[in-house]
Amino acid sequence: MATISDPPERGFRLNQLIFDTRYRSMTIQVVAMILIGLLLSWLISNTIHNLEALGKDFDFGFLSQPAGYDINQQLIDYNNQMTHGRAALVGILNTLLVAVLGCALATVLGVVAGVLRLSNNWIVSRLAAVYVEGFRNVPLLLWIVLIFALMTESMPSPRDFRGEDGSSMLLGESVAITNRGVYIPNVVFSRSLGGNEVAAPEAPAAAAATPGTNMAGTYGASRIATGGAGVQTGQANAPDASGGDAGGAAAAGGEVIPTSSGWDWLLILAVVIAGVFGAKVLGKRAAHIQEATGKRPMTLPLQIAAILVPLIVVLVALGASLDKPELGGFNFDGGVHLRNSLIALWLALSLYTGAFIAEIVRGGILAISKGQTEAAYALGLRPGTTMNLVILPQALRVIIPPLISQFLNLTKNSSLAIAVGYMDVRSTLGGITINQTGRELEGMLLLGLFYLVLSLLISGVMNVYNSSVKLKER
Amino acid sequence: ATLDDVKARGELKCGVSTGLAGFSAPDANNVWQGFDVAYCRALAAAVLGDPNKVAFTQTTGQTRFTALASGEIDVLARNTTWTFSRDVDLKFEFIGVNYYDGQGFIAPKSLGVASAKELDGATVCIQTGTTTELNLADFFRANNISYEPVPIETNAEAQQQYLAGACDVYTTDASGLAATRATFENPADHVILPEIISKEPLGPLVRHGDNEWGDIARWTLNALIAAEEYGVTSANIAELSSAPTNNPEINRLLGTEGELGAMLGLDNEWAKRAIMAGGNYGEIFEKNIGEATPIGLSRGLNAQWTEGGLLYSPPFR
Amino acid sequence: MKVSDEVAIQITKMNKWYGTFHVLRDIDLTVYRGERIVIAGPSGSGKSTMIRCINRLEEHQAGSIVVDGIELSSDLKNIDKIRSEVGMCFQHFNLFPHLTILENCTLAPIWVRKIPKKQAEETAMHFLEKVKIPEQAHKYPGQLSGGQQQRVAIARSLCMKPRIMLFDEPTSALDPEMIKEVLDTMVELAEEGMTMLCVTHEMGFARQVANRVIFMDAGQIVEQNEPEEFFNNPRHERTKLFLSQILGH
Amino acid sequence: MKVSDEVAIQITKMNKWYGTFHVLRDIDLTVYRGERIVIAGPSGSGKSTMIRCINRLEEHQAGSIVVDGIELSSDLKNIDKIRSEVGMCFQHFNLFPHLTILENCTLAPIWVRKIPKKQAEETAMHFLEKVKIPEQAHKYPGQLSGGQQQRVAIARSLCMKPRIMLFDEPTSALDPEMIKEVLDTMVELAEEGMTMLCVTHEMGFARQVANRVIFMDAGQIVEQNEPEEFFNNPRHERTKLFLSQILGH
Amino acid sequence: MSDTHAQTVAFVRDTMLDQKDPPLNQVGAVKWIRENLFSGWLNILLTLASLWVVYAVLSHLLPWALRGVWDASNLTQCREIIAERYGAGTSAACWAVLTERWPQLIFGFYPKELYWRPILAFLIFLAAVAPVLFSAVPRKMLWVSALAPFVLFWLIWGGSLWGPIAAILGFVIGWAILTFAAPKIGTLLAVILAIVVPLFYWLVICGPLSDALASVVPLSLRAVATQKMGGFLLATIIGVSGIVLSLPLGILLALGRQSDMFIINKFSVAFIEIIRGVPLIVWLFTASLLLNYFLPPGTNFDLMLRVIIMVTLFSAAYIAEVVRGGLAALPKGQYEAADALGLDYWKSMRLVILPQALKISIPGIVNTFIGLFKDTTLVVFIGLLDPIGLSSSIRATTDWNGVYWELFVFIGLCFFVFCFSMGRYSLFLEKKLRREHR
Ligand SMILES: Nc1ncnc2c1ncn2[C@@H]1O[C@H](COP(=O)(O)OP(=O)(O)OP(=O)(O)O)[C@@H](O)[C@H]1O
Ligand SMILES: Nc1ncnc2c1ncn2[C@@H]1O[C@H](COP(=O)(O)OP(=O)(O)OP(=O)(O)O)[C@@H](O)[C@H]1O
Ligand SMILES: [Mg+2]
Ligand SMILES: [Mg+2]
Repeated sequence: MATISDPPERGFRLNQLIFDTRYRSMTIQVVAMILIGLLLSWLISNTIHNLEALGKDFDFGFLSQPAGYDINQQLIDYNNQMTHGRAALVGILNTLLVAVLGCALATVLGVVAGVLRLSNNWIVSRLAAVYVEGFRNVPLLLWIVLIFALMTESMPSPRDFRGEDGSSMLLGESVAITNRGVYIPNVVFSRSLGGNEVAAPEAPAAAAATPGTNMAGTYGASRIATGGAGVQTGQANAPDASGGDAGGAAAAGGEVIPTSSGWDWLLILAVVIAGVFGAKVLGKRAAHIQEATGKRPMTLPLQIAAILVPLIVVLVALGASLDKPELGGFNFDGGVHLRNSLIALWLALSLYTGAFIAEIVRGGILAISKGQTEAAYALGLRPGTTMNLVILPQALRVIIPPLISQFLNLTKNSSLAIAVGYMDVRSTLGGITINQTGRELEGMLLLGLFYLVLSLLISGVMNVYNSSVKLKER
Repeated sequence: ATLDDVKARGELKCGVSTGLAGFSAPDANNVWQGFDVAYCRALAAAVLGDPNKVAFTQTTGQTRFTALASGEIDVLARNTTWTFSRDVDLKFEFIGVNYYDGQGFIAPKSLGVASAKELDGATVCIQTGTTTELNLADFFRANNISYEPVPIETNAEAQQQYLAGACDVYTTDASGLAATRATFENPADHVILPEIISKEPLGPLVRHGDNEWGDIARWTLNALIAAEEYGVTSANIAELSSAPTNNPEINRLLGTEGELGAMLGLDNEWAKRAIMAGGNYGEIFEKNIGEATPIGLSRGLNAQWTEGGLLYSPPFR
Repeated sequence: MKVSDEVAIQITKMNKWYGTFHVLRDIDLTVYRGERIVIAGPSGSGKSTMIRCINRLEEHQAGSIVVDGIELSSDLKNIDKIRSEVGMCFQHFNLFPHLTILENCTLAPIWVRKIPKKQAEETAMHFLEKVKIPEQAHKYPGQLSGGQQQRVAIARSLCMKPRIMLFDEPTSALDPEMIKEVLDTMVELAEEGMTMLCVTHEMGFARQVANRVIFMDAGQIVEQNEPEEFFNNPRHERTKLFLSQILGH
Repeated sequence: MKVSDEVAIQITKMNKWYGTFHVLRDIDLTVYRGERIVIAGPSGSGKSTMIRCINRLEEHQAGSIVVDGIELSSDLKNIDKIRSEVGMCFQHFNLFPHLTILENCTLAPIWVRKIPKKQAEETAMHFLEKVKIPEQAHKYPGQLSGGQQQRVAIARSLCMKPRIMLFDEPTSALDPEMIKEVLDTMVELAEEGMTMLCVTHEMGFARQVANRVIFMDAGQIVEQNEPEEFFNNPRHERTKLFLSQILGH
Repeated sequence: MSDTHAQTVAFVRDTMLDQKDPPLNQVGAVKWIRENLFSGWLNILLTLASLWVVYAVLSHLLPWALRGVWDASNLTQCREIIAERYGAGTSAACWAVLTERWPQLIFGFYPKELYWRPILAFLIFLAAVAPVLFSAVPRKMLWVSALAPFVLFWLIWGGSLWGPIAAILGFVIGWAILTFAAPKIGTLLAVILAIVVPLFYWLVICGPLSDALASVVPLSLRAVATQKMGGFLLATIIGVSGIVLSLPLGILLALGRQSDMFIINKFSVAFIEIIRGVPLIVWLFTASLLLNYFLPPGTNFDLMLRVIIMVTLFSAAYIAEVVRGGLAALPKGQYEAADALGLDYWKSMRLVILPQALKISIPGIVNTFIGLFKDTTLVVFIGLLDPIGLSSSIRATTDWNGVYWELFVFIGLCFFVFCFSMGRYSLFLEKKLRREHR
């Protein structure tokens, strides 16, 4: 045997910093750290100097100053005497609203278009392809502007509904599609949990004169817009509508003015959730029965009933009625007003994102090999069952991650609200507020943080999903 | 200093709006035209001797102040309202008023509205990022009536919304209203409501702190106004400046007497060149937005003080 | 290995086109219950297509196919009935990757045969034992080797208790060691008297278990015979050529 | 085939963990220059890992590996030196698909050894001739068969003129006909006296060229011996079991 | 053979059957229509609905577009012509706005007599991307691709030729350090030097050098200011420079994200996630409102340059993800083989890994480019006149106030043609790669 020369233990040498794998990465990282630190401190010191030169400071105090501007669509109470912070919050909620609505509609559109594109009906699949390619290859901004213009140009304006030969409302005089948006009926309750005002019999007109006042619930869908009078001026304060005991006022005689408050909607939401839960239980029970006997009982009607019946009961108990929009002074009063800006943005975002989702859906279904379908058919499974039990569970794994990142894109793209004057967070916090206060640095920082947090949340959800459905492999 | 930069560059960088009929818009030959544009040309002529040595930068309501603050432009000649906070808090210097304006409303005749106070519940189109929306809020609050604001990014779009009936009234500066109405197919179907709900002195502005440059910008504007007052026009300016006249103000203005130009750091013919660039204030007005143009604005408040208006240039002395 | 007189599959003058391409030409074939038929032939000769016509994965355009007394037409009920009588194993197994082995095996019995889950699982475990992988029942297909997967695929078909089994090159996607596992399973099936149609190039298997070998070429049945005769004494030119190639190496 | 007294590789008490899993346990191994060692053992026994430690594709955590007198430590210079002394062939060849065969072979000599391109190409052609595929020099790897690719991989290693060659199952991804081509090349190499460590299950090869067979199990060297003795007279229980399986079929 | 049925056995075909034509109802238009349009009631319903949709859209669109007026000098005149030709109240397009303004929509305010420069630049650009996109083009053309950015810059902005040449010199210096100094001082040091020295050169020496050269041999084109660029020219400039500039940064970020060095990895991840998590429009506002805060007091460069910087950072994050995908798609064996041959990290990246990873990434990069190109329309919000911005400006003139659809249709079509063909190309490439990979 030859000698095994243990290499002499030498002390630490400087060149080990570069040539020794153990220290090398340390060295590189420290250098990188220093460089990054230098860069950051350079940027920050520049900023400090520049701010100094401009005589500005870095201060978020502006958020508590009165905003002074109005926002037409508010999900929470807001008027121009409230703070910039509050305005930002209104904007955030508006962003979230259009994002959620957009994601929902885009999914529907995308799934439908994706499936239609796979249809063996030539003309249908061609049409779906035209839709997909058309929307994917033209800038979103152009679509938003186009749809907005299309809606204002081709829909009748509210004044056209006046008179005999004017436009007429749809669905039994309850829905009006105008170039200011769509007015749909609002649900109001004569035994509202938030309490009802009682119109003194001698002055029914007084209540009607301030249509916005009695609808100033603390929250709820009715606040997407209130009738014709979207913006309450500062003095016309809404009476505080909270307090459960106010319901007793209904008994006080006189005509009860139906209204809705956040509590009503909370209750309804709770009932619906309970109903869905119940339907799920029914489904589980059916599965148990099937396991035990092999026969699966019909559950669909029962499930529908489980959701609908309690809902109807609650609606009746609350004395629900439809508050139909009616042509008032300049606009329709009552009902819910979905503004053009919201609709155009919503439609454009959904159509655009839907086109991408359609491709994802198509890809997801195509990714499931034909062999899977054939195997299922060969086992005697029906096409419907095959879809539910074999194709969809597999396709969803492929579809959902890119789907969620499309949701992310949609949410980010909602910042194009600027094109139609939809008051999202970029228009309030990142637009008018910055413009009125000159706080670009602070405003943009907050705005960026908001979007960042939002997208990190969404991608967090995606990661959890991904790891939960990973296919087991060797 | 800005003056040195401009001279070294050989070009004036002037911020204008992205497009407002009569005030600034590019024509088919890529040349910017308009009332605001004319001021920039006059300034360029005064400083650089050539009215065409201007680079126009388009700014939006959102970006205009930063563009000026960051030095991206030397002067902002986009119809910008002179307000306390803009002057003091945002650190700019308004160098004068080139157009006295006020916010008004336009409404279709068919609406049957005679006063803005009858607008309770109306839908109002506004341009965002301007003082307009604050004025509007104040007005409706003061009158205790409600409205539905429809914020729009550009004037062209707001106009289209209004025409299509997506809003009942459109509010912006009265000058803009007139300009807008002028381009309608049937201008007569629309009325401009009598209420002017705000004071909107529009004027060019420069950065705080560079007083020499501010002076040049201010006195170029004043020169245009004074020229009209003294009857100096682009037609007679050659003659008037060829030899001293017997009006010493004109002489000082046109540099045939005194050393006003040198005090500004320019030569003595600066004002002459500025006036020759597009004519005096009155000529610029008539050419771009006056009654003979499709915009059809009357002088109104913007007449010379001698004719009952507010234009009043300090003396050249 | 007994063959009854009962007819399991009766194919008469069956023709099929892909577009204008005539894949199957005047196929006539009678399969008796308990027969084990091996189908051989060069690539593209229409073997897979014929087999797939039998459980209507492909539609034939002329002639008739009668399986177990039921004629295959576009009547959905007939198709369902036939598909639950006829099991099929594919070259690429086509297990459902999102379900465990056991779930793969119980899916069809539960949803098609409407058998209680417990009972379905017992049956499944029975057949999994038969193919010798009961211990894998709770794994996912991705975790098994190819041979194991193919055996699961066979067990999955058997769980429907089919009266006829179709195999389309069940071993050709497998590594050599695994082929044996699968063939063993099939031999066992054959010994139990299952009616089997098997497309395969495993001539050893054909000799051992088939009682008839069918040779196809260009969409036609060119020759059929008992295995011994077929291999030792091929009559048609095409058959001779094919056999010389196949057995050559 | 001569073996010198000079030590080529000296492994002492080498240990390696993957996370908490102890893959290699107290490996002691001395390889002399010119030795041809075959490493066998069941799957997962750590054969690949050991070989990969020798040229530092994996890091060991305890003990020492001295190659050609240079200790493998975290010193980059040593690692570079050792890697250019030790050639390695992988199971999946790992040729660079975007480069031609010739470029594959000249890449490392040019960029690591800093040899002029012309000279590198000559060397490369020399070795390509040795593995009998000079005519493929300007093709891309994708255009060659598996056996040819593996021979290119061997030539590529040889172009660096390594003093030691490591092979990790060089034939297990190949079709039977191609295995022979590659083994022939390796035999030739062995005859020239190259120091070789080869993980393989080709026992014929082991008998023919190895002068030592090492049997590993569970991360340890269980037995080592001359091939004749090893095959005919295995001593350890594990070895017997393994040999019976491997030679069994 | 007791178990075999005598009658079934021993069939031998004597005459081979010929290929026959399928029954009539199985071929041709009849079958096609039956199968593709009218199989089953659902299909019939769908067909009818689709036909109705097609009819509804076309019956509105076609007359409007086809009756359009192509020659008029303003909207009023155009409306008069329409009323005259088709009667009052007919809706028809006023394409005349395009006849008059299309050069503006395409080139912005670029001087008319210099249109040849952007056009030539575009052709050179096509020639430069050809070798990257099509493997059939000779590799030598890659030199064109390498030089193209400088030539394009010079052609479009004009000015002295020495500027770009001096800039190229910086790259040459970097390359020289890498090749000649690396053997002597080690790769790591060489890489650092190759970054630092050219940077120093560009910041300090480059400007005076090119000035000096220009004063000796003045070679220059008429300079065109950035404010003059608009329309599709602007969109293309921003899109192309965004992608081209972001490639190196994106690759570095991708490598950083793959690195197992904690700080570098986390920094890359943070950068990528922050950039991708915030909408482009917010970044654009940052470029227009804030970038000056971050730079030394007094620095001030024009908006378009700032936008390009922001867009570059933005697309770098996306490119990084695309390239990371390409890196991940490479089998581990490639890394190991490179290591085993003794190539160090940078060499194995440059010679083995990146050439393959980038090739796989090209479709993704093309898709990123399409997205970016579409997103350039957002610059309208910070006052740059992209096609949409220009359409607003055009509508602000008294002549064309009120013209709407015509401009959008034109802009939309241009975008569609461009993006659609790029999209098809990337699809084709993906398919080809998939074929080659098998
Ligand atoms: N969906 C299809 N459309 C058109 N032609 C097809 C289709 N499927 C198969 N073919 C053609 O029909 C012929 C018969 O195919 P089939 O798969 O039945 O052959 P095979 O005998 O099973 O061959 P192999 O041994 O390769 O599996 C082939 O020529 C094939 O190309
Ligand atoms: N990167 C890794 N991380 C964790 N464990 C690993 C890793 N690589 C290998 N192993 C484990 O280390 C053990 C030894 O692996 P190795 O590849 O060395 O086995 P082998 O003897 O080469 O087997 P085979 O004959 O299958 O190639 C195995 O149990 C394997 O699962
Ligand atoms: Mg087949
Ligand atoms: Mg191994």
